[in-house]
Amino acid sequence: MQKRTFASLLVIFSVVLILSLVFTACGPGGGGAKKTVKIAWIGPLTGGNAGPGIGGRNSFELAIKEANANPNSKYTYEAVFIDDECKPEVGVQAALKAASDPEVIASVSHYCSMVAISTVDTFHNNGLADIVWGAVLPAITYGNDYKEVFRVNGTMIQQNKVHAEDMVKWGYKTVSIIHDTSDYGRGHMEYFSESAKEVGLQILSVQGVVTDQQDFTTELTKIKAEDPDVIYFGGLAPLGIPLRKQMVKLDIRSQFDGTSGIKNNSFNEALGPDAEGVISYLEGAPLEELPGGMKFKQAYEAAGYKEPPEAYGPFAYVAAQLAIEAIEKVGPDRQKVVDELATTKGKDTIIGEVTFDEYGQNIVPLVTAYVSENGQWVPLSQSSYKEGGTKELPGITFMKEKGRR
Amino acid sequence: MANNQHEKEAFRGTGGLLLTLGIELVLYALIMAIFLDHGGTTLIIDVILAAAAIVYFKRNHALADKISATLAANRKAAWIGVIVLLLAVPFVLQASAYWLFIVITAGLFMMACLGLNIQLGSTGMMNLAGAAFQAFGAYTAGLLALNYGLPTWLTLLAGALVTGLFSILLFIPVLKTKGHYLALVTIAFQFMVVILVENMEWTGGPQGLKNIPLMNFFGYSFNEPLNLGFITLHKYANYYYFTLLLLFALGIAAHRIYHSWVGVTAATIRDDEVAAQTNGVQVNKWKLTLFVLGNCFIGLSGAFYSHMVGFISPPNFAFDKSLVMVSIVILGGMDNVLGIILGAFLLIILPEKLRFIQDYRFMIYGIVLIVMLIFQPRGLLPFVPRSYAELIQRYRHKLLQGKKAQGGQEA
Amino acid sequence: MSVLDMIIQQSINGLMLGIMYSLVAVGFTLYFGVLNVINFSHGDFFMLGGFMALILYGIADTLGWTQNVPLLIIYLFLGSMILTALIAIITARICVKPVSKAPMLISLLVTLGLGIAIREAVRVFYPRGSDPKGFPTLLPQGSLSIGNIVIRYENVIIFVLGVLVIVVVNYLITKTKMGMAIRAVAQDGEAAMMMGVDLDRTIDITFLIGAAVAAVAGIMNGFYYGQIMFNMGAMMGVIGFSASVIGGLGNVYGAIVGGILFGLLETFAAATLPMGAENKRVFAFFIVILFLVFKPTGILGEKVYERV
Amino acid sequence: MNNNKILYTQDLSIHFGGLVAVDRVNIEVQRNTILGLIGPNGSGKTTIFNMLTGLYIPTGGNFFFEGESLLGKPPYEIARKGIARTFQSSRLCLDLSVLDNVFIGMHPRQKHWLTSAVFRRSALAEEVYQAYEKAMHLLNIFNPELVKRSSEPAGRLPQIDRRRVEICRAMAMSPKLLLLDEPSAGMTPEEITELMNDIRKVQQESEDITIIIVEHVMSVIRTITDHVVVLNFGRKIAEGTFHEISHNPEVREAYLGKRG
Amino acid sequence: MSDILLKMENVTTVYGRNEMLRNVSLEIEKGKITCLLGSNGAGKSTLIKAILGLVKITKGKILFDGEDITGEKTHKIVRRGISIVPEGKRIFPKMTVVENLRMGAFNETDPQTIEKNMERVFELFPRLKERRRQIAGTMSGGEQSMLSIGRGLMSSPKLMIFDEPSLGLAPILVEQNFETIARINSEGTTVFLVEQNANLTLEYAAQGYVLQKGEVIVQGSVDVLKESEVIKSAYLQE
Repeated sequence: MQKRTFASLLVIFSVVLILSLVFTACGPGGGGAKKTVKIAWIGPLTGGNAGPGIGGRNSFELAIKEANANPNSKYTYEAVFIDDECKPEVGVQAALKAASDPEVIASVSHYCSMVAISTVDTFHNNGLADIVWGAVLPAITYGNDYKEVFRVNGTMIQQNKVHAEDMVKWGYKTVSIIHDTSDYGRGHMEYFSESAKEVGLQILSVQGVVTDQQDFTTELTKIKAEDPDVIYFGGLAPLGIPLRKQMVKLDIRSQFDGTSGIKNNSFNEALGPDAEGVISYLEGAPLEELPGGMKFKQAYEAAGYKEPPEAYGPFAYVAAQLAIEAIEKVGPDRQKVVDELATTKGKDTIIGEVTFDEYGQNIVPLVTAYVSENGQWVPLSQSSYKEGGTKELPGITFMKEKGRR
Repeated sequence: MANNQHEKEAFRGTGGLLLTLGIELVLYALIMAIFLDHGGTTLIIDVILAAAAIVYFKRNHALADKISATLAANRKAAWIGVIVLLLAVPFVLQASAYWLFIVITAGLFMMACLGLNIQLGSTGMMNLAGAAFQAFGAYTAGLLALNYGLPTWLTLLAGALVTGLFSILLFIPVLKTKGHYLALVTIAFQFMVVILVENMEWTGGPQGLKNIPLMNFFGYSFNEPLNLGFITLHKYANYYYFTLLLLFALGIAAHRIYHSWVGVTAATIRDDEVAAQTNGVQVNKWKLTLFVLGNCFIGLSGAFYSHMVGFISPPNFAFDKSLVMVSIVILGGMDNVLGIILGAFLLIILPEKLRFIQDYRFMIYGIVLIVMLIFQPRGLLPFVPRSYAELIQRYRHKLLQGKKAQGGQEA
Repeated sequence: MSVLDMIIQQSINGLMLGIMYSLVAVGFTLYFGVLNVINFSHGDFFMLGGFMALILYGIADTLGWTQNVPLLIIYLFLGSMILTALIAIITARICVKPVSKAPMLISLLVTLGLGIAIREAVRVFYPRGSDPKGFPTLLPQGSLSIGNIVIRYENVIIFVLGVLVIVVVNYLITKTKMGMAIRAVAQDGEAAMMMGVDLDRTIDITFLIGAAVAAVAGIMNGFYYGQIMFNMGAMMGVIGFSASVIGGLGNVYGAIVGGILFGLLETFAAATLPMGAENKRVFAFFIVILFLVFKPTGILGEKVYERV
Repeated sequence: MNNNKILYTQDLSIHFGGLVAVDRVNIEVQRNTILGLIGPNGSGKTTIFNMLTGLYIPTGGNFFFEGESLLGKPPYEIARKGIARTFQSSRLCLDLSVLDNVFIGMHPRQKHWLTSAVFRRSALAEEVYQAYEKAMHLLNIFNPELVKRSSEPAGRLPQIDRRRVEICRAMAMSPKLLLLDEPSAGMTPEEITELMNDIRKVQQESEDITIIIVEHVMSVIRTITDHVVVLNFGRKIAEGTFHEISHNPEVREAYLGKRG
Repeated sequence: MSDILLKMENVTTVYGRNEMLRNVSLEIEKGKITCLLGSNGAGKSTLIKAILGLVKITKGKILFDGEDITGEKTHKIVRRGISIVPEGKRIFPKMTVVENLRMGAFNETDPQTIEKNMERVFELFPRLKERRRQIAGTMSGGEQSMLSIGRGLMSSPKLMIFDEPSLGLAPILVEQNFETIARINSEGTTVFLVEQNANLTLEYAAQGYVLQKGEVIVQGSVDVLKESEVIKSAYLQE
């Protein structure tokens, strides 16, 4: 009995040993015609931000597929998708997962600012290039001088500067601000307030709301009494939708301006006609205006993705392209890829020219205003709402009625 | 007396020793293979093996008893084996810092849950604000290190103590409410803390605290790879060993508290407050003491986290984390130190491995929670009655030695 | 706007919020009375009610049944109430009842787990479930003004409907035989069984009523805010439970009082306190804790002597 | 004579809402005696126990233990003064071992707490050893079988043994006054006799212990009590030796039954 | 045989780890008062619960009116014509007197029968009629006891079980209760009287059983019981 137990134990033990050896052997190395290189994508695939997350993932995957389809590419690329759930703690794990896989040469990561800011250390410590594709908090690039961290999209600073300047251009004088209390909303509120003061806009009130709030009638009732020209909302669509809806219901006819967080399809879908005339700002040029933009749109549709790419999909696409180009050029070596990416200057992409400054931040030449027209986000300059266009922004009408303009 | 019985049934001598170490080694290999395997094959194999083992041992009690007797008989060797194997983890996971990090995270959950267990398992006080108390520890450590540059050992200590202090905020509700009401109090507190932390300036608001100094003990920085001369381990090995050390210390402390008058008193309060009172137990004093003590553990884990990752923010301490902590305690087995460790392993490490089912993960988590609680409401390792054999043996031993010494002098 | 106008207008806002909290709180109160269980998944049935209505609306839309709006609204309400209640009864039989006798910790965790499972199931199985979903606008949108105060027809309808639902529930509970059985089980389950009450059926009916009322709140929520989301039930559950405790667990009218009080608390905290908007929940929860400590029986609850 | 009174009450009363549960009851208990407290269900016997142990605060009157008023003192303090009790429906912690249940009775005398538990194990070990010996001794008196089963959860014991353990728990406190609330419920006459003998043995062993016992079984009251107090509707209706009260017409009317 | 209304055959029940009843056999004759004596915790309440299907029966069976009711659900058993006046009254404290009585006739669908039964109860206890709108929890113990008995009568039962009707009542009220029980019995309802108070019970009952630690130790007619040593030593004094 004892002997048999030992024999079987021995067998099990050796089997396990062999198995684990096999697993470790499966690590780096391997051969083949084309070497496989992994690029990680990190973003929210579950939770409330999964919508834009999935759009980003699809766009990223599209870039990888295109590179693999290109006979000239030196390597076969493999996409590694990791969910960060838009939670910092999970994000750190995700970044670490990417970083600790030696085959991963670059990472295109994070939609949520909170997550992106929490992982920069991880990428820095592991010498892995991190190209941010969606998070807009300035500190992600400017908060440190980690050479591994890049960002293709713009920051809140740029977005809000342009936004405030535009408001003056439209002739608005007073603003009431509502923002969510997340880093995204609060950050936007802060940078907008700063820019607004610079250009001489009067801020009537600032109100924060928690991210799972549904009812804004209290805040809006207060705002109604203030009677502002514009209501500025810093936050994402899940809050923006009910906020806009209730604004309409309370018959507040001030202009409604949002940040990039509401520029997605669900905003228009959920609001229907109530979305008409809402403005939001997004870094980069509108897809349609760029040479590759339409091509991307078509390719995306051709690839058969059910979900739309959303606002930041093109950025994920470009980030992937940059990573692939760098790898093609210097080979699958993390350090070299980081150095190579740092030299990116004036590269033509579907989001416009990409130039990284010394912090790895893309100095986006352009911030575009969009307006919701007939259930679509249309660049303001191409819409009927443009200056001298056929339609008039609700805020302008409102001001005229009030005799403020 | 009890020990003699064990020895009779156990495999004896070298055979027993080898069996003990063999079992440990096989289990260890099976677990480590889960980490090293990129896919989920090992996990599936392990689950099948575990299920088979459970079925087999349920039918074959004799062998199970014999094996556990063998383990008991070779306790010292078994512990040495466990320690050696645990020390070897960073070597095995050298290629995968990610899994090392996950293991450390699970370790921190164990730490927090040891504390939560003192409240929930031992004393029966519901605490669904575990994450909020972790936030106290994390922010205390972070703010002290950032603003005053205090050394790590001090901030860790402060994190634990300040959390304990702040838990006194809740002392009236904890003493005056029970059951569902206490649950609601702690849930409300949890939400209040997170909202406040998010809205206050000096906590960094929603952007949290960045660049918290990583651990550094008297000049030894944990941020450098661990160089052992013959091999260089990932920097997380530093954290791993430190977690291990803390866990051992706290685990032993928790175990000792359990096996003492304090444990008996807590259990009596949990099972019947009235009976406790009429037997002279100052229920309020003990509830408060144990509530504070438990929160110190939780705070320490928070402080540790902030020094390991260097970044903390309000979402780190959301309600669902409190929920996970409570699930670990209940699923693992209330009032059972080993149960906590098993629970943390199952609820932290396995879901990480289940990432390949992405979308369905949380749904399955919910369903598993329900199924386990309905079929195994006392947890995987239900608590076992205290045994005083060890303490009594210890005293007898001391008496014996005293007599010998006397005898020696006389002669 | 004068201060008085502001107070009135904000009270209206608080009432709207409060009536929805009340409807959710009714369920907590009923379940606690009958099964002695706090069902933390109840908030998710509120969410489920909204989604069921959305699905039914989708069906109606494809079939072209959208002309007759009043009929459509009735169809949405009834359909969603039935479907939601059905799911509630099934889950209650599988998960809640088996643990109703277990320690409170277990039932708490099981219902929390059930909530997670429901929430995630909606997110995963509903097409693009993680996005906020727009809700059709079917209620009349006009408003009437009294001085500076604007009262929307929609508000009136929702408020009246909410109060009506609670009155009906109260009627069912106090005046019908079925309600008598529910009350009897709540007061002394075993004695009720001895009188010939079918316990299982009574529990089913309790869940039916609770979930149907939550579904009404979910649909009203959709109409009022124009959007529903898979995770809107989680917070609603906590608030609903808080409201039922403030009002007095086990008392249907207490649920109204508690819900409206909670709604007004939030509204006035946001409107009057400095930094109120972002911290209003802190304030509201603080009041809840005070209640739990100093008057755990709630406003309308009765004092109970503990037998030693 | 006066200093021989270990406990006396002065117009002890309590009402719940409108219900007067105990109405101006005066009881005197002599040191080292056994007092029987009898009366119909709901006549206030257990309520008096609850007041004497601090679980209920009397709404009127006062009570003195060893000459000191304990009115309004919390239960733990009263326990520490030396009043121990058992409960009508036994209140053992059924998940805990028999030993743990007895140990909690020694709670007020234990000295080694948190720091000893973690850092000074040998000091604790000595205390545990002594407690263990004492517990085993007590268990052995009531049922030698219990010594063997001392590490089993109390919930696994039969009802009668649970009662015994509960009495052991109370005795572990080395109380001066022991309140027994229907210790014989659910037992056969033989078992009751046995239990009473055990209780008497305990009483003889410790030099200073007074017992108040609530009982329905008259044979018990007859054999072991020195003095009996009869309650009805929260009022004391008679007192005296068992012989005296058993011939009291009012008592027979209210409790024993006039025909019996 | 046909005059046996309820019959228990070797019934064993388990609660938790303990056997509460062991091989209990018992017969209740139609039209008579059968009593069950036993001390606190002897298993009397469990026995009633077993009849009503409130505890699980692991062995043996129960026949009512010749039909097997073992394992049937409580509400179905009750519908067969068993009603109970539970220990400690267990009225519904937040309901009015009338509502409580209606609960007693929960399975009665005919409003006229309900009306008739209520009249009968009010005739039996005029006190209840005076207080018909009062919330039951606010009544005195004696009145609650009347209500509990009245509630039991509402379903026009074949068998009425009284679980310790003397509990916590003043002696006069106890005797009144027993008189009422005798009257109910004389009007044709079979009574199963479960009591601790042996003195009084044996005066009213025709036959009986003594339960101890879950087992029947003595059974037979009242005369047999009165002579039994067990009862003499433990339950009857002097």
